[in-house]
Amino acid sequence: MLSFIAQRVLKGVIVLLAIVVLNFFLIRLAPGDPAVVMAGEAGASDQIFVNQLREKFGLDKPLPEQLFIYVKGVVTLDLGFSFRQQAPVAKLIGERLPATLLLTLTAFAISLALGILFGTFAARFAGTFLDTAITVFALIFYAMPIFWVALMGILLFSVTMDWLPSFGYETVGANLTGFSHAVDVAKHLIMPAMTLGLFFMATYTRMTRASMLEVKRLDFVKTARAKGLSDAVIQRRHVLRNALLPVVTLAGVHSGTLIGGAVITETVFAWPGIGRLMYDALLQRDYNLLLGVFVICSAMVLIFNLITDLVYRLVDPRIEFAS
Amino acid sequence: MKQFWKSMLRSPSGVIGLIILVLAISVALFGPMLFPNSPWRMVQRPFLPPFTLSAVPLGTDALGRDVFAGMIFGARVSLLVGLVSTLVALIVGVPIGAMAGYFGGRVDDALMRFTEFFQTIPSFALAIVLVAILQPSIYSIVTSIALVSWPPVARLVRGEVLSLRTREYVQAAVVTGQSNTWIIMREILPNALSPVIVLASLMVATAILLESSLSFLGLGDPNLISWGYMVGAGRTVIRQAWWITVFPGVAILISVLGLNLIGEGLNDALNPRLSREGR
Amino acid sequence: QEPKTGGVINAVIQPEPPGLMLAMVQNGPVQMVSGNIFEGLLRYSPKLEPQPELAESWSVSEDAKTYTFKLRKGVTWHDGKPFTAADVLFSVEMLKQTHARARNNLAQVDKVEAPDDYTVVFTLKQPFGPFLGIFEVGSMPMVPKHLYEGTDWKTNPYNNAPVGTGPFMFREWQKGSFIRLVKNPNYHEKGKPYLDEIYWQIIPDAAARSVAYETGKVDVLPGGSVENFDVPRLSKLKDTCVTGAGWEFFSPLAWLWLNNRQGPLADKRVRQAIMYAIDRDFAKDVIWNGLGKVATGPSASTIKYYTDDVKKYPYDPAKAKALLKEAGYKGEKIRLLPLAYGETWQRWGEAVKQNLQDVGMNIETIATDVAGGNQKIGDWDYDIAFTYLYQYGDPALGVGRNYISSAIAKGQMFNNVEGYSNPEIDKLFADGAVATPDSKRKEIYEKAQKILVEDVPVAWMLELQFPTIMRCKVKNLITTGIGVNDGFKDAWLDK
Amino acid sequence: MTAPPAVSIKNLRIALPKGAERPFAVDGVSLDLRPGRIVCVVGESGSGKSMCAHALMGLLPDTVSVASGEIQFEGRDLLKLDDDGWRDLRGRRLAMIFQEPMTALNPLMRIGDQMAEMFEAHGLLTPKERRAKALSLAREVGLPDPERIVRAYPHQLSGGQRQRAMIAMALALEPAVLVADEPTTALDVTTQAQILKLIRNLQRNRNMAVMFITHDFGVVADIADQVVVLRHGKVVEEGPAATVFNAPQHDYTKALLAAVPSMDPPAREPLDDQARAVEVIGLDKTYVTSGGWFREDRRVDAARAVNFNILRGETLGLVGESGSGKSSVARLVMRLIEADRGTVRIGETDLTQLSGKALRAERHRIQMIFQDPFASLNPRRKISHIIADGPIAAGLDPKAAFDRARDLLKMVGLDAGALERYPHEFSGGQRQRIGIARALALEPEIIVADEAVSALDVSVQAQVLRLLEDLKTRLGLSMLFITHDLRVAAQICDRIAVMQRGAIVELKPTAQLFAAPEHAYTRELLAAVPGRKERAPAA
Ligand SMILES: Nc1ncnc2c1ncn2[C@@H]1O[C@H](COP(=O)(O)OP(=O)(O)OP(=O)(O)O)[C@@H](O)[C@H]1O
Ligand SMILES: Nc1ncnc2c1ncn2[C@@H]1O[C@H](COP(=O)(O)OP(=O)(O)OP(=O)(O)O)[C@@H](O)[C@H]1O
Ligand SMILES: [Mg+2]
Ligand SMILES: [Mg+2]
Ligand code: NI
Repeated sequence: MLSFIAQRVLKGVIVLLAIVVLNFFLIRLAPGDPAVVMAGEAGASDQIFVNQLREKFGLDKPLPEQLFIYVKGVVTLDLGFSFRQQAPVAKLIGERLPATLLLTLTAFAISLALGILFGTFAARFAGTFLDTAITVFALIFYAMPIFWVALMGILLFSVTMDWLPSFGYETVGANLTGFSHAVDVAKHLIMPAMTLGLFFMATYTRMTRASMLEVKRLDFVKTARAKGLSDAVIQRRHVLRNALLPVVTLAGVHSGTLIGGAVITETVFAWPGIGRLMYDALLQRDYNLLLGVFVICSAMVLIFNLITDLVYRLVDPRIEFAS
Repeated sequence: MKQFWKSMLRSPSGVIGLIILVLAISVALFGPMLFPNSPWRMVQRPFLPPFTLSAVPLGTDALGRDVFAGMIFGARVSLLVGLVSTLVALIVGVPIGAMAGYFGGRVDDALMRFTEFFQTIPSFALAIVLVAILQPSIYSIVTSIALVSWPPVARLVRGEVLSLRTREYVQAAVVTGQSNTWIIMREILPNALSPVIVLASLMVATAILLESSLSFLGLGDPNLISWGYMVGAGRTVIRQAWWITVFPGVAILISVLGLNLIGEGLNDALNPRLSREGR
Repeated sequence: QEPKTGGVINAVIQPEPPGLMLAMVQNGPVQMVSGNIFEGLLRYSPKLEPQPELAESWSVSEDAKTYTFKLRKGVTWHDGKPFTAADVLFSVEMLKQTHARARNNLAQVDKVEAPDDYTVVFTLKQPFGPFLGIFEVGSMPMVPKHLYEGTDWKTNPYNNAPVGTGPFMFREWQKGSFIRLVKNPNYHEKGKPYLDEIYWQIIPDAAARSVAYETGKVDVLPGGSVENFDVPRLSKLKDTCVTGAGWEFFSPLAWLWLNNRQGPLADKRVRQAIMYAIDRDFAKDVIWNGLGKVATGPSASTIKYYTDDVKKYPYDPAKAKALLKEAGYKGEKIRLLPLAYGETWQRWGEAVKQNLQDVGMNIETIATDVAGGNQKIGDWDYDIAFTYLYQYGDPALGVGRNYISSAIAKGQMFNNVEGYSNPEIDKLFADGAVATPDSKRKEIYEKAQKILVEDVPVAWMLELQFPTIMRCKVKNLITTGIGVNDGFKDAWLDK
Repeated sequence: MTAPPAVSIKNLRIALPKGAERPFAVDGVSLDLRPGRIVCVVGESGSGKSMCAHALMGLLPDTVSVASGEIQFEGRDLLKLDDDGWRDLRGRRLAMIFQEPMTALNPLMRIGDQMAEMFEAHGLLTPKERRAKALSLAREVGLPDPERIVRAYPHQLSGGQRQRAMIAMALALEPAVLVADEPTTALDVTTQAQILKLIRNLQRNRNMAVMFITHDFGVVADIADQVVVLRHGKVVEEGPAATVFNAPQHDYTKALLAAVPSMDPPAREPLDDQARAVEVIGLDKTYVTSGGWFREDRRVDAARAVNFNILRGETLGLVGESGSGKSSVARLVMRLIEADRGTVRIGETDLTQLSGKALRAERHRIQMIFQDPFASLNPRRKISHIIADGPIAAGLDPKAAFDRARDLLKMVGLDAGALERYPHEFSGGQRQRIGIARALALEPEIIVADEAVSALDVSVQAQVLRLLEDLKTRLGLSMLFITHDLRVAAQICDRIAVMQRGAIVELKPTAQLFAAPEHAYTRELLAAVPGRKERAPAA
């Protein structure tokens, strides 16, 4: 078990390093650099200014040396310094990570919970009108661009009904603490998490449905019926448990898509997460920050994957850990 | 083949999906011939509501451009992006998956690490960066979408090939002296294709959405009108001119829905086991 | 009406500033927030007349080469240390190294001296007409010497918690969410500021910003924070006041860079054709919702020595076509680079493209983000490119830099990137900056405007106006020609 | 008769959905199950055996429905029961064992828990008592180390152990009726013999009525009190076992019995003077399943110093239990997998030394017939291609190849129309003939047949065996014939090699092996062949 984790972590680190190197070069292919951006924003750009900035950002060094410096930093868990924001990248990401984790985990939970629920129903009533209705319902959210759903949500729930706040992470200046703060954050969280979660719900609904139908055909379900077990028990204990395994693993693999989807959600809802940070960093060519976000996002995906894998392995006795 | 169409036509979702797709494609193909108005031309006063003038049935946008013309030309770009990027993703993913599954061992290991690598980077984020770097254009958009969407194909194909490789008819081909290429092309891939086709139909849908999301972030091709562009452009004025976003939004919704329904139908048609046996 | 004290204002800031140390970073949002924390020696009325801020009074010598400022007494930094002439000297030295615009503005300064703690004397190499126009907070913010002297400015911890003399003090910055400023109780103007706190809310999406205003979450939308298409709707909301004031000092002027160096655009007739081909009234009425003004030439009408007695370019596609034909334009591809500042600019890019296509030009839009666009412009890798620039009140500060041939320098983007070179213009601007008296300057600059408009080195589009939208209960928000960037020290809430 | 029937099926008709091969899966079947007696239902694949069993348990698939008839049990007609009624009876009064021990258990639940579910389903006992009961049941069905096994997961058990666990479950609530649908088909002969004995004993002890479904007449002979023969959903013969075996009335029964291969090997000409077609020297093969970086590798010795040769025109049988390495040897000989050590020589060519193109060029000399007639033909290729692909790849002109395909089809007893059809349009037996035609298309010297008839019904099996025998003599082929069925081996092989755990433990001419087995393992195998005690009907 431990060695399994160690092995995965090691592999993960290698993947991360590869990502660092690839992205390092990728990002630098883009026209423009942070000095150009900042000079532009300052409304002044003489050569001294731009050169000053370049030197400050370490961009005057040859590319391989920059890469070496960066990778050396990453290996020692130092993600570098964002010169634009005048702060260490790790700190900037650290400030935003909780918000993103909250958003993505909630969305992940919503999409899985609803997806499994709907998928189970659809499978139970496969071929009936209910099945079609559920599938279409789930698909509608899937078929609408996330930003569009978000926009509609804001119009409906913030503007028209005034139930939910339309932006941010908490009520600014309210200085709430304890429970009322949690409620406040939850209110801000509902719409972004729903928007993101409902989009992914369709995938899980479909997967759960297919998986349930697949498992239902298996012999051991017949055995369970031959025992005289009630339908509910069969569904829950024999069908659902077996059907969920592939769904959960796939969900882990999909986490990358989920985290990517957060970029848009965070933009529309002004959610102070790292998706936004990434997009801003990209536009501003804040190389270190952008790379840092990529590393962290990828690490998050790897961790999601590892967790779902661990769950899978804990639940499925067929896969054994070496001791 | 006949049987395939039969079962496809038996599933209601498949039929609805097919109708939608055929409609969308014919709009994309023939629409611009019937309505040769450039969607960029400012033809009327801005923010003209729909259904008021028959010349611009769906109203005009913020610059007084014909929303209807935009819808028709947009179909072309949206579908093209969806289809082409899926095609490219298949061209990349299928061979990688097939080789990994067929040759196994080190080849498999190397190719799968490579695939994993692409799956680990959050896909939309990668797409954004790629488009930004290559500078937005229809080519860079298609490339980026394809680049982030091939890994699932490779994985799926690999899985299928892995199981097909041990099939007796494949071994029969080996012992009758067929070459590896021949075996992959003739014996394995045709039998691995049904789930790939299902996946591909969904990928087209996802690609259309991805393109619209990129457009939303201002990373669309500025020389081509697409539904995603229209929604993105209209969203800032949604409060005063709902029609600019709603019509193309509905178009995306319906096409994506249609493609998903086709996927569903294909699934039923290509996996007769599931549909016929009941419980 | 008597100002009332107390209250909190929520304003929108977009995009999130990269820092708040005005001496180190100067982009729009930084100025907007830091204008409350830092102060300059002067501020400027809507008519751009200098007004006291940290300097109580000032005088100019006979030969127009010596400027003496008397500083206000009893001013303290937020940490309690007194503000003195030493701080001014230090600021000048620091800004020369960190603030590109200040460096240019101070180029004419021979020396700066402080005869006593409350007097500063600037001696110029030669007379410089616009000299009194460079002391606003964004152009020359005062920096606390005691916190910066002898430190590494780049990594000084006070960059993240700036200390100024302004009416508000920095309190808190939740990255991605908000910046919080609180009242400076020891502010040197007694009774001010009136507000207790200011929250600058960071909301990245324009649509979300207007929703935030509508739902009452923010009270002030500074110019440019919502898309223009939304302005009329928001203006009609209950208790909403709109003002276009506060941009006089900057006078943003939008134009198209035309690459004079190569291809069809090297021909003056083609450039003139472009002026005729573009429907600028349409752009003003439809894209900018009637805000702003069609530009007549290189100077905005709010700038000194402006004249409209120049060649006029009304919308005239037929004439444009004729000129193109005359110039022998044969459909060569022309690349158009729009500005990646949001929907308004994108729409404008599309409209211009359409206008130019209508007269037979073969236009291809090049998509790129801000960074890519700046790089392309700086590298002269474009044919037509959108831009808008501030003019800073005087043609010597904000106008000449775009047309004189000595300002042609590859890799930079706010100088003469179009590559226009005309010795006559060079001379006129050189003379104009140092000429005295005013009437002489006026004559020189009017002449320059005439020549430029005839030559069309760039295609001037609109004098922009970015309306500030706020609740009517917010009073006295904009009192100077620097607008919101000048801080909220006069603002109060009518509860 | 003796006791009154526990279950009485009367005139049962089960309708198949539209488009099925026949309208009724079961068409007017009547039969009685009596306490303490075993009724064997026999018949070929698709004859409706499973349908009867499932109808009795109320477990028919959704797509089929009972058209008419009744099933009387304890004074009730089961077909009129509602869901709750069924649930109450299932497990408690009626129990069932399924064919596939590998898949009939939930892979995520411990064996003991799955047993305990039996009580839980009917609200009996406390959880603690249930566990205790599960343990004693495990002991009763002879599971080794029951304490450990009740805590194990299905994948940790062998097939026989799983089937025992299934039986324990079925017996938990002492049902009146036990339905066993081919419970031993997936097991080795030796394991099968044990399970049959177990069922027989338990049934005697508890006086259960048993419906035992099988297609294997050997098993019937071992276990049945009463026999029911089904064909196309109809009962064609019914009676006490002895009567049916010794004096079958219906032609179909007679044919079925006749098709059962005898255990007496026919006399065969010695072939000593022939040249060697295949020579296998010292083959070793160990499968190493990589355990990843930190896990130990799993190693299985599938072939250990395997030596044998096959003379021209000879058939060498390779027999042994599941997992003994038979298929591995076949694949090694075919060069489908690489040997760790050893040589395979075909004539004078050393196959193990070749690779790539050279190997491909030699492949035509040794061809293979596969076990599964459904999996061995590419569903997406026409028969003409399936047969002609090999010759075309070997360089034959396509037209000639197709002509040869036509001839071959004729040779294996199919008409030329088959060429243009797809595999799914053929029955299992026909497909196996196509597979044979494919193997012959390359005019090989040697044929390797890995369980080539195991998946076929007895009657079809007999036909295919005859065909192979016939082709072999006509074309002068050598054959490596792999089977787990000693009866089949007896009929077709000149010599037989017995494999156990990767090694050949005994290799002798067939008659000798059957008459005087030397190795203990061989003797065990021979003893376990079902139906040995009964006099095999005359062939
Ligand atoms: N779920 C089903 N839907 C439709 N037809 C079915 C289904 N299951 C079985 N059949 C058909 O019903 C008939 C009887 O099938 P059944 O399973 O009872 O045969 P069997 O005698 O048990 O055969 P085997 O020995 O292969 O198990 C066959 O023709 C079969 O094709
Ligand atoms: N590809 C493989 N990788 C690892 N182990 C394998 C592989 N193929 C077979 N084995 C193992 O090798 C042993 C011999 O397998 P093989 O298939 O040769 O047996 P067999 O005698 O043909 O059995 P059966 O009668 O079930 O077909 C078994 O324990 C099996 O689990
Ligand atoms: Mg059966
Ligand atoms: Mg085998
Ligand atoms: Ni077909």
